[in-house]
Amino acid sequence: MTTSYRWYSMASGAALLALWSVLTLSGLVDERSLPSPVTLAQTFADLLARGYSGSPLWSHVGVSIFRALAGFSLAILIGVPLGLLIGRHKVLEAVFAPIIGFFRPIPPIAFITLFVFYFGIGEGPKIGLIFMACLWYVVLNSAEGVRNIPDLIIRAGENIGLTRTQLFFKVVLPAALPAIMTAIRAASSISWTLVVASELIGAQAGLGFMILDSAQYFNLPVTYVGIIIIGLIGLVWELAISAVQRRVLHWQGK
Amino acid sequence: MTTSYRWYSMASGAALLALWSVLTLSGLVDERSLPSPVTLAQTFADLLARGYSGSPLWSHVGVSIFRALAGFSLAILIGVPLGLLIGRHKVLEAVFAPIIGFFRPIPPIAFITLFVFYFGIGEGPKIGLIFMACLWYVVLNSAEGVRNIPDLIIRAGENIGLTRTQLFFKVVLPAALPAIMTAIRAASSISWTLVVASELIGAQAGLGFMILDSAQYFNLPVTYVGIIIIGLIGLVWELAISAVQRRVLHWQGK
Amino acid sequence: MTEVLVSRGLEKCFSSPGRASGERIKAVIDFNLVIEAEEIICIVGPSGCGKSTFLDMVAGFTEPTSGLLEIMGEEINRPSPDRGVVFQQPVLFPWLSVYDNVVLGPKSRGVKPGDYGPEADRVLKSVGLEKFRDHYPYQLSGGMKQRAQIARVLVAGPKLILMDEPFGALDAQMRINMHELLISVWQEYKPTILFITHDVEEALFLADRVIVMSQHPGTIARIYDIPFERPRTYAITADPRFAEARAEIVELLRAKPEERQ
Amino acid sequence: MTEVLVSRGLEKCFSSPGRASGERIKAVIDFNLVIEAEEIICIVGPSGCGKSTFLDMVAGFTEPTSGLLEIMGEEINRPSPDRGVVFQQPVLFPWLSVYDNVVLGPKSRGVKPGDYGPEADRVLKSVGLEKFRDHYPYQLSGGMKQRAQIARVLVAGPKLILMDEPFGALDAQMRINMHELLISVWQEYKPTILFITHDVEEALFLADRVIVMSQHPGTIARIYDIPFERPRTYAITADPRFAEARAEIVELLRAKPEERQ
Amino acid sequence: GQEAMIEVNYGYLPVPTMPLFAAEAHGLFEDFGVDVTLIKFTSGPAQFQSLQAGSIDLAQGALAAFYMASTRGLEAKWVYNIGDASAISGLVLSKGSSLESYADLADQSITAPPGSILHLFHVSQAMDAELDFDRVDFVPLPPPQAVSAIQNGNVDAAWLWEPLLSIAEANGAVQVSNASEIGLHDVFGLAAGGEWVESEEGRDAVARVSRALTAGIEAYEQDPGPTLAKIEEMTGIKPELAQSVIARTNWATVTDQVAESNVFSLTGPEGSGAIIDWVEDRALAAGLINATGAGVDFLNPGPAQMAAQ
Ligand SMILES: Nc1ncnc2c1ncn2[C@@H]1O[C@H](COP(=O)(O)OP(=O)(O)OP(=O)(O)O)[C@@H](O)[C@H]1O
Ligand SMILES: Nc1ncnc2c1ncn2[C@@H]1O[C@H](COP(=O)(O)OP(=O)(O)OP(=O)(O)O)[C@@H](O)[C@H]1O
Ligand SMILES: O=C([O-])O
Ligand SMILES: [Mg+2]
Ligand SMILES: [Mg+2]
Repeated sequence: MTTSYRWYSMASGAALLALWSVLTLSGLVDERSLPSPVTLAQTFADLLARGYSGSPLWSHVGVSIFRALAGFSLAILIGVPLGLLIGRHKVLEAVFAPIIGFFRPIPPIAFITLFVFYFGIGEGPKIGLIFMACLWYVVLNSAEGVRNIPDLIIRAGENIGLTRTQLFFKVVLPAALPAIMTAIRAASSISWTLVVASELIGAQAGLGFMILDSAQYFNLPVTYVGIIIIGLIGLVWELAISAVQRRVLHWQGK
Repeated sequence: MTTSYRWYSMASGAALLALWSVLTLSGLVDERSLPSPVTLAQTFADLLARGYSGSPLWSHVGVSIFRALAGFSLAILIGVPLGLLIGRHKVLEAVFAPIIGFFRPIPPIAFITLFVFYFGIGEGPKIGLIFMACLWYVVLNSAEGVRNIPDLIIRAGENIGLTRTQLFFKVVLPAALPAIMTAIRAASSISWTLVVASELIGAQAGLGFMILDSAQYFNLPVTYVGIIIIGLIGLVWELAISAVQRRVLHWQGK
Repeated sequence: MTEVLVSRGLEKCFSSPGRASGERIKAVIDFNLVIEAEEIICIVGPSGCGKSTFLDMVAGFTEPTSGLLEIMGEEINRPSPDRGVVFQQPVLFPWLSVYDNVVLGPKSRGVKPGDYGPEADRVLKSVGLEKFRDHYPYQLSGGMKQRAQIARVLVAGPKLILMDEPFGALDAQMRINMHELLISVWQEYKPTILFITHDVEEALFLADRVIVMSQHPGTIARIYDIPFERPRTYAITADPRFAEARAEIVELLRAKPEERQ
Repeated sequence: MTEVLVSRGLEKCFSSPGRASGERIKAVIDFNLVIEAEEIICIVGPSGCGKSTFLDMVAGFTEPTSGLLEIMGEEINRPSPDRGVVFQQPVLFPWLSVYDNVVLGPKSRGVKPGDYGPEADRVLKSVGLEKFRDHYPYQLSGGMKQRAQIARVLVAGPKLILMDEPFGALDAQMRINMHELLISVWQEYKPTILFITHDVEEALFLADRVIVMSQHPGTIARIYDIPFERPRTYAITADPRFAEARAEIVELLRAKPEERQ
Repeated sequence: GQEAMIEVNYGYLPVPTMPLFAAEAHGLFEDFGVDVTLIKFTSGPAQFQSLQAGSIDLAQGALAAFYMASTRGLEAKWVYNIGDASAISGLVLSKGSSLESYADLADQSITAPPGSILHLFHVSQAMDAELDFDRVDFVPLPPPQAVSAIQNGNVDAAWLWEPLLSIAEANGAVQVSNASEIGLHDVFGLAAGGEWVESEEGRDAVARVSRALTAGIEAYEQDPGPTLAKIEEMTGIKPELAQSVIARTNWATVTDQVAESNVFSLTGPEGSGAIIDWVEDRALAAGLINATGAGVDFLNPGPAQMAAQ
């Protein structure tokens, strides 16, 4: 956006903030229904100083990020190689098709109760849920990435005399990288989306826990602060992955 | 996939089914931990005959589909025009940027408790949750679709003498249609994913309710049957939208 | 003869995004040209010399910075089917059949089906697409798409047809076919044509006059009158005068490799 | 003279997916050709006549259905840098710099940096890319990409260079520059070249012999010896013998419009 | 009989609440002039927000849970005691646990639904064992997750009610005590939206519901079949288990609510007011609530008095 349009954004953002402040601070809207910006700031300060439910704020943030990262990383570690294999070998693709075809359309949240039943309420099922939600994206996009590599670029690799192994590591892998990065980006966003859901599984800490728990006690300001923190981290996370993507794929130009 | 590879898929599908049957029917795995295919078939027959929690099975299916469709349709109805506007007018884009930028990165599930607080447990918050999850996709993709329309095709429209209104309806809209259909497709899949989450909001019927409720008292067969039905509907839904997309966009060729 | 297009002292500047905001690039300066009715004018010139910039002003897509630009004595200030454009890329509306692409213009301008229908059939026949009227663009070859564009332009009975490297993306043989087609269309409709190309041979084969543009500044360097009689056949390419003109223009145009990178 | 490539009774069939499974398309039949060292052979022919099919067999990308195909007396059975290919599309590895694109082959074959390094510098200089060795493909123009492909092929010291419409996607002026480049590379390295093109003029300018292929069946229709001395300059295009050969081949090639759709 | 039907949204838990399901099975709600819609929840606290938002008019749960919530802003009044579930509310240990008393629970993990009576039982027992509750790792979980947590060894001990108690035992957990043995009251009943119950319609509605529930007890005694079938339909609990749970629970009638000396009394000195004092005392000491609540003002005996007439 050019600078001139930025002003419109700032104006509309400021207008919303002003409306919210006026409504809540004037008492037109009951503070118990909608906390004012001031209350949220105080709540945030309080959470920083005293934590929530016995844990400091940073540990709620940390544990949520840990869960998302763990599920996400596992999905990448397992999903990318699996996807590359499936994309290169039609037999493997056919063998895995029924499994992926069956599990992929099921919303991950549907598995929450089963995960609790089988694995209890530890970190395992939480990370497992996030892992599972990311996995199919990563597998399918990596496979698609390999499948979409132009024949010509493979031929170019053969033509300069690469062996099969060299062809895989020096041509197939880098050529599939843009698709893999797209998968990683989608998975990173899914993993953060699923963090709240995963904390429906008997969590004792985490931002998802914080907003679910505080709402139970009508502690609306904490719920709001929690949601805002989740949103901000989601945004930063996205920007970070985009930056990584741009850097890794610098050779794509803009 | 060509016919020859189909055999591999069928073989791997059959092998999984056989493994599952042998494990459960032989008693190697306790029926209470993993219901056998036979138990699931019986459970399904029973659900068909007697329903679940006082409602017939079709009404659980119907209410879930209704919620997904309602949230999804609302998101299309509001999101597509909004997206088209934003994509065409940089000022509007700038005005909406802070709102979208703030809400989009927040996982919809994070709003569950607030929705319950403000709107209770009726259909409103459930549909609202699904709507909200779909909306950003639809708005952003439609806007992107309009923005990516090649200048040349707009020029071609101007060149044959179209008025501004004609240009919008006869060129801009159809040219953005592929992007809009992509958004619709993504939103349809999101809406079904969110149905289970929405039924965390005090639902008394629906497939999500069924699997959440049955798991409470460890009625695993019902949970499994519910998950399978959700998966199958998700699959059929996807195929249907793809078919619609192919038909509407037949002019894209294959 | 009627003066279809008159350009006098025409100039077009762009503010360059990279540089200091005050600085501007002069893409076209001091462009003086009169195109007579039924003429085919070809413009050749190095990449970036301002050919498209000129054509876009004639089409009404962009406004001149200064100077006079008139079509049939009227100032040009917006796009119009009077000045139908054939783009290099096959810019058809992919969601419309060939026929609907051709009639969208007249239909939207309120022409009656009884009028535009027969006219569309006629132009489709002229460009050899009568059997493909119900095909969609994705079902056409590159050459057929360009013919459909030509039909879309012809159906409006334009005062001037603008073609910006219309056959540049086609292979050599397809290009030969398109040249013959264009010659036959011209025989039938006698339109006035402004044609931009990189291909000197193409220009020589088609044009009554070839305008060679220079770069820095982007303006007319020379105008060649091409003496061959119409209707022309490919035999003229073997004429020594053809080869001579060709060699001369190529020499004039040849850029040093460094400049072309 | 050394016989670099020998093709005798070469035939290639494809099973056509559309038709009954038994039925097969004969893409190339009875293809007899001997290419001598340092020759530049150009193949022209209508689209779909089997030019690429032949080249792909020579490259080792596909196997002949029957017949003999030998490089320096050895049967061809897989791709090798001995038969370096310059593709029409700029098939560079986009994640590697120009230099790394050029050296990937020798490096992977275990050639020592001390050997491939200077050689890569030499070929990059020959194609005029010495200043662009650290650029990535997206930063290059179309012509520069093709030059990089040529460098990648040259660095392996190939027995035969295969070029499938390498300049087909470039504009006319860029093409002229590339022709001059190719001529100068030939002067320096004297490689044997098999060159496919649609552009008759290009073929006449570059080739020692022009092979004209016919379609249905896809085989050699005629072979022209091109008498011009090397090193050639663009002046020969003004030679009447050039125009004559050109007209003759174009006439031979001209497809009826219906066949071209 | 002659007055118009009143619509009531009634939040319930999937436990064998005999009077409720008997009234539903025998059509008693209609007989008494209320059109009841039953809405299922997983725990008492799960209903707080719905009650607050007005999605439900009546919420069924433990007196203690709703009282504690009222000190945190829940605008509700306690209007009816359905029964005392102390005999079916117990402490279980995960399989193989060697714990014997609360004194051993230091540094161990225990679970209960947060803010529930079961939570308070843990607190109370710890206080009685002179164990600092801060030294216990308290894991708040909704009841079904608590069972899985016990089963998978994520926690060492849990307070559970039937039927989860039986399910946990079937899966290897060990029950060590139940609330009635220790003399703890797990009184459960109905909370109503504060404003609604002050209105004439609300008071009438609750009175009618109260009568129907009382009539349900009689209907069950005459013929348990329809009630047990209804329980299975609405909660998934098998009739045998439901029957045994019902037999171990103390059920209250309308008259009990207004009797002077009855544990279920909304007015008398030994009734609900005394339980509330006990709750407030323990909950405050343990930091479960951080303000004194409305005390006996939380009780609204109006509808019950009306029903008893
Ligand atoms: N919208 C624009 N903004 C800024 N500069 C522009 C713009 N359009 C064209 N230019 C510049 O004006 C000059 C002429 O461009 P133009 O496209 O007319 O060249 P051309 O002769 O058509 O080239 P080609 O043969 O490559 O099509 C170039 O230097 C170009 O960079
Ligand atoms: N893999 C394949 N399977 C089936 N048919 C093929 C295959 N490759 C080529 N053909 C067919 O073989 C014939 C020759 O094709 P080829 O690509 O060699 O033509 P060409 O002369 O290179 O054409 P162009 O000038 O368009 O590049 C065509 O009819 C083509 O359809
Ligand atoms: O009502 C309770 O869940 O304590
Ligand atoms: Mg141009
Ligand atoms: Mg080819």
